[in-house]
Amino acid sequence: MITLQEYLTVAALLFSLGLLIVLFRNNAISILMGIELMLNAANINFVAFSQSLGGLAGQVFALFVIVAAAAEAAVAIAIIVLMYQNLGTTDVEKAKNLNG
Amino acid sequence: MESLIPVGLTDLQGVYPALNLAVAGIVILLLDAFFPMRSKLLSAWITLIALHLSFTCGLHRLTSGMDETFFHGAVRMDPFTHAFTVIICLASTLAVLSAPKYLRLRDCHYAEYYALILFSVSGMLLFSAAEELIMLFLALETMSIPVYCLVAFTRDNEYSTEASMKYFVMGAFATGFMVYGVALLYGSAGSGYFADLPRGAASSPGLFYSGMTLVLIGFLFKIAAVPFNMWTPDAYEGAPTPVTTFMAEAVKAAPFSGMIKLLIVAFGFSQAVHLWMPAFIGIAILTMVVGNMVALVQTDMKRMLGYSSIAHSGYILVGIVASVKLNSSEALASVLYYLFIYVLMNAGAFGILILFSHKNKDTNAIDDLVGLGRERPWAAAFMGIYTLSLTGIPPLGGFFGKFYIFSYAIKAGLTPLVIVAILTSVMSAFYYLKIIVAMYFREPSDPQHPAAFSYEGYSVFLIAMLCFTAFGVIYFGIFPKTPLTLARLAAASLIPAP
Amino acid sequence: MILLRYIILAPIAALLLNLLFGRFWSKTTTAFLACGAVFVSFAAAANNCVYMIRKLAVPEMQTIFDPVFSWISVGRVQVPVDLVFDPLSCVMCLIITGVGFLIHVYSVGYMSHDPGFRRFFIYLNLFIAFMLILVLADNLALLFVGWEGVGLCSYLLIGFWHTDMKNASAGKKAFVVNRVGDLGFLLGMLLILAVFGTLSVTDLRELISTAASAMTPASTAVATTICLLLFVGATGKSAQIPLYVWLPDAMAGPTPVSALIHAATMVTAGVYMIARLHFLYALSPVASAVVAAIGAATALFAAVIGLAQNDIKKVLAYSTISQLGYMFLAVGVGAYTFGIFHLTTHAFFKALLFLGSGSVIHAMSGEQDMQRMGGLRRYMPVTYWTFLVGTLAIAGIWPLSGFFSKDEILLSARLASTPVLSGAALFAIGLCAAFLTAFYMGRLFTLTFFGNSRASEETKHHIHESPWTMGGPLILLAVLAAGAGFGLRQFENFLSPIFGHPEEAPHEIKLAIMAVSLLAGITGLALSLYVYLRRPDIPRKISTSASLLCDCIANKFYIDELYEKTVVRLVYIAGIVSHAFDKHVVDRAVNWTGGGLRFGGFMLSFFQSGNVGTYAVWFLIGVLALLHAMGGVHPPPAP
Amino acid sequence: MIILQTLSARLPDILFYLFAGLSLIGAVQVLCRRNPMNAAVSMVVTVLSIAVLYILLSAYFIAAAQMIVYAGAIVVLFIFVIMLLNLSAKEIGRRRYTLFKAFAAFVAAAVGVSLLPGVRGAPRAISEQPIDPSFGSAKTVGRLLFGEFLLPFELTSILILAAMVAGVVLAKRDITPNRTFSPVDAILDLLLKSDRKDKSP
Repeated sequence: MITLQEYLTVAALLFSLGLLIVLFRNNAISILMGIELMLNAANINFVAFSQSLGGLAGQVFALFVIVAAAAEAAVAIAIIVLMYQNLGTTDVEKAKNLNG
Repeated sequence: MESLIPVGLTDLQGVYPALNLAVAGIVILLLDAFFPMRSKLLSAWITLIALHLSFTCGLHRLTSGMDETFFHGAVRMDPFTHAFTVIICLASTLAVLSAPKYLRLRDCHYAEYYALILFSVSGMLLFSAAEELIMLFLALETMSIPVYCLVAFTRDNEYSTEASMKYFVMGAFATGFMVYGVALLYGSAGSGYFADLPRGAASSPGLFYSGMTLVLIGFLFKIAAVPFNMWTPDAYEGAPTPVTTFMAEAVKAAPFSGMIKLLIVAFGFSQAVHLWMPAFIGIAILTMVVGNMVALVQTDMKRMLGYSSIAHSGYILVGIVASVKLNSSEALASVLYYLFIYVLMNAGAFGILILFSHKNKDTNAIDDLVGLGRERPWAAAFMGIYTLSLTGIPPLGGFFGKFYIFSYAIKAGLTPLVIVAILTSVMSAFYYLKIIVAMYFREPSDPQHPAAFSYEGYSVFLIAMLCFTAFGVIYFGIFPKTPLTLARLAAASLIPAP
Repeated sequence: MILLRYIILAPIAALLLNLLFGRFWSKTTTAFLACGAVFVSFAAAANNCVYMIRKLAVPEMQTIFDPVFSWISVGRVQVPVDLVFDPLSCVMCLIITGVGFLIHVYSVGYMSHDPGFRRFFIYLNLFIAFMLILVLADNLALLFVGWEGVGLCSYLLIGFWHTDMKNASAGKKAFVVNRVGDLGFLLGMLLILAVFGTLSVTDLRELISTAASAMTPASTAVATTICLLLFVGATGKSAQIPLYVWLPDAMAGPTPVSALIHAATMVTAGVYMIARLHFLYALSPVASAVVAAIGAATALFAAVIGLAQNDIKKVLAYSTISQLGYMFLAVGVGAYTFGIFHLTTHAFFKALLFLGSGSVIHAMSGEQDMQRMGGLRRYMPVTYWTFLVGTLAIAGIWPLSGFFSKDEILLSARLASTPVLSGAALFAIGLCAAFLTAFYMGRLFTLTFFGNSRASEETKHHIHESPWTMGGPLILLAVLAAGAGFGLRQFENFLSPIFGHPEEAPHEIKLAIMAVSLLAGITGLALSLYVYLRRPDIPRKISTSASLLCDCIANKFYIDELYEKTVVRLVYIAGIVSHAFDKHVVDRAVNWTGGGLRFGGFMLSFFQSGNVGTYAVWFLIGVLALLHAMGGVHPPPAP
Repeated sequence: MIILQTLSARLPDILFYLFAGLSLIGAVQVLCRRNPMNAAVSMVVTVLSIAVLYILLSAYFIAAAQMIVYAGAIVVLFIFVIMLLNLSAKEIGRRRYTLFKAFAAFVAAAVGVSLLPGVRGAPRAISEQPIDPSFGSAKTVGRLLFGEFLLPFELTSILILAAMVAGVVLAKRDITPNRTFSPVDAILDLLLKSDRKDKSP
């Protein structure tokens, strides 16, 4: 029997995988993917709660998160392109001129 | 047949300050698309007028004590929100005033700058009005996304690109946590409305407290509390100075509104307070100590002000903790007053940096200011006022801001916290005075060729901004009554008198 | 009625204008603005005074209250900036702005060739503003702001020609001595706050008038402590024993400053403060008696020193100290009205004397030594005649104003009985001081204006009457100094809402004292005229036969040296010790702390590696810590 | 037959485990694949599996949106940029395993574990059948969007507009227009239209 807990566990695992991707990948695009996964994990939570509570608000929330994720991705892609133009790389570890 | 869109004109009027700004932003974009003018001053003026309208609307609503909800309770326009409307619009106005000449010097004076600022500010205003989690989240995104772009606005500057990248990565990372927290809170309470959240603690405390923590982390990131502060100095240093001004004030002040509201309305019941308050006290201490300590070794003023802004977040956190502990609107009012003064003095300090920025180079290093007192006594005097106020020297505004916050914190029995705050304040005097020493007492390393201070960043807008901030820091320090009265009015709507 | 804040705002506005735009306009405009602003204040104060006199019959209209704003309010501690205009502050206001205006006009002439012209007027206006804050303040905290403010202006103006090392150190001396006094004042204020919970004079008066019936010995002791602490502040500001030493040195400043600050207004702040808090002093007979005794002692002591000074301004400075002693004597024996009346008349004649001396110094090309003057009567008729009025007034010759005020003080002293000194003793001291005053003033006058000129030819060549900007104020002040005495009864009536009517003395005693004090004045003057005109050998003889005494007097009883030897030496030793401590312990500690902090900052800044991946890790550590701290991992049970 | 019956009865469970597993495998692939293109394709797998999970939760509209927006737009955008910038595996760089990375992994795992107790506290079961057949349909969600959540919905328009402007400003090489508009010229044109026309050759 699949309960809410299974869904939440999957979400938590996905979220942790997202975290790991952000931490381990140096590539800005991959980091972005990690962040998208984190948002997706949150969305699974929203939809699962929506179903279990019997209210649709959670689904609407999920929809808004998808929209926000899309907006973030658009800006992120622009920043990555700019970074490639200015710094010649998309490796975030190579961009550390600002420090201290 | 039920009406599909059961909202009326009153709802739109209710969110007028934000709506007005968004419309102005669209107008700017359209104007620029169809009538592209060489000078972008028209856009600047439209921005200023729109901000002014929202400002006056907020002020008027604040004095008239309007307190209503709109859009099915998604937003609540209460005096607390109005106060933040006023502070945010003021801060943004100051940032916009400082922008045109600097952007022209950097060859990136585009109308989009103003549109983005306006979108961001409209997000902030809705953010401070939000009564519901998803509204809060979307407003936060609307506020942040334009800023990611603004940081990289000088597009061929690698520092600014790097700053933007770091700010974005960390910002999106924090957003991920916050959304996850929102999901958990929604799951525990079954609703996104702040007022409904406490019942989540009863039904499923596990979800609730995890959610509370993650949502608060989102806020702590935005206000740059340690250890979520790492992006601040880098982003502040790399961003174009007017954008730094915007970030250090508006983008800094706005998150406090949502955080305070959430802390009091949703997490204000005693069980939750017992959990988050010690954590906040710890964070406040860390923030003050780390912010001030690292600022000591900085040589770049923008970076130093970045760390100092971290430290100031710590002081404000002290005020928030004190006001929740005392459950006193007066204490909360002192937080609002502090934010107001902070906006003024910080904007001024950045304004001076903009005033002396050159065509291809900023004047950011403290060493660049050597001899300013002799060469440009007025600018040096203004800078002196801002720095002294940031240090907290009476009778300037910064002193009273700290004084009020600390005295309420003592009243709340947070004496150890206040001791740390005062000690770190003293520490801060070292690096603020470094600026004054550089301006007045240090001899240029090469006496034959003292630094030439040309007002390349001069513009009427900027001068107006500097005069206003300097005047404000002095005037509202000596006569704190008006802002304090308004702040009390605002705070009383969140913490009703017992 | 004009709102009180405008009385203060006028000079502030003028000084701001001069400060900001002064370089763009001429000296004339600067002077016009500065003088005009003080005149505006004067007119406003006078207008309010007239308004108040009209309403005097209605008790609650006797004060004008102007709550400007609430400055600090944290919980119970409220420091509102409230201004209050009652007969007492009215008198003070009129003196400050009236005499201040005349001195401003005088300074236009006196300072006309000074490169620091604009700066001078900015300081003067600032001084007037602070002085007005001091007298108009309803709150002791605000009064203290004015108190410190006038002090600040005083140091700035003493050291006005700060290229001169001596002047700068005179400013420093005034600063240091006043710190001692201010410490007392501050302690007194804090004690008041602790005991009464308020610093508002109005509230204090109400509190005390309701509580006066329930005085216990303990509360009397508290009142005495408060009063004595405040009096320490007053001795500092008003140059009384033992803190008088700074005033003679303060004469290093420009003469109009000496007239305005060190004769007419600032130095009377102590007297004003005691009069303002008279209800408090009324609770403590001991404190009042101490005030009277110190006042009387200072009056005599300073007069004696004044006998042997040769610097014209130094004589006047000691005379000021002595006259201030009279005022303290008066307020000490409870004759507040007469104390304030003497303050008023003294403001007139002493300002007149100082300005006259300034006129003389101006004419003598900066010469201040009386032994190089003489015979100026012929060259400077206006100065001569006005100076004569001033001298007669201070000597207490009927019908000039000094006679009335001094006579009333002596009378009150005679009738008083205090726990420290009997009324008769106080009276005797006062009378002696009066005689000496007449004598040294006669000496000063004779040496300056009569006889033959002892100046060098070159100086003599330059002697000229002063311009009208200097002469005009002299004449006006002379008229005031001459005629003010006749306003005594009206003055009494005017101040009666605050101090009540003084009781009538028996007629015969009154007459007797009048006669005695007049006699003292006349004999003093006559003796000095005789000695210094006809028998100039007598002083020389005395100084040879009683050289020890004369040296003593001429060297101000070696008080400065005594202080030098004891206090200053002690402070010096303490300074050496603390310097060593500072250098070896504190400095090192500070350096280490500073270094430690910087090192800490340096280390912490390593965390800011610039690598966004590391930032994320620190972020996660924060998340982890908060999840544990805020109950995400171990949630508390549902309520 | 029995097996089939059991299977059909347990179908939602099986589907859940299948697609939950797929989504996690996809995520692990994103983490481990060095070639960004492979990572992006794995991302598509994850995103689509999540969409199926949504369908299992009877969130049909969200599932559709997830497919269209994520698989259809966002990931395509990623792939587009990867190709545009021509990011090769070399460009992505070697992975450096340092002590700090191990520490980071530990912290991330700890955070993930710390999030689990909350899950255990969630008591409610997923309802087997939706109460209302229209639950999660475009119509019901749309009603909410235009009713209770109208303001957030409108706010997303500003959000997307801002993101669009931001993207254009940052990524477009030259955003200054070739011809600029001058109000003075425009007014002159209006006033002197005939003259100018006459003068023009």
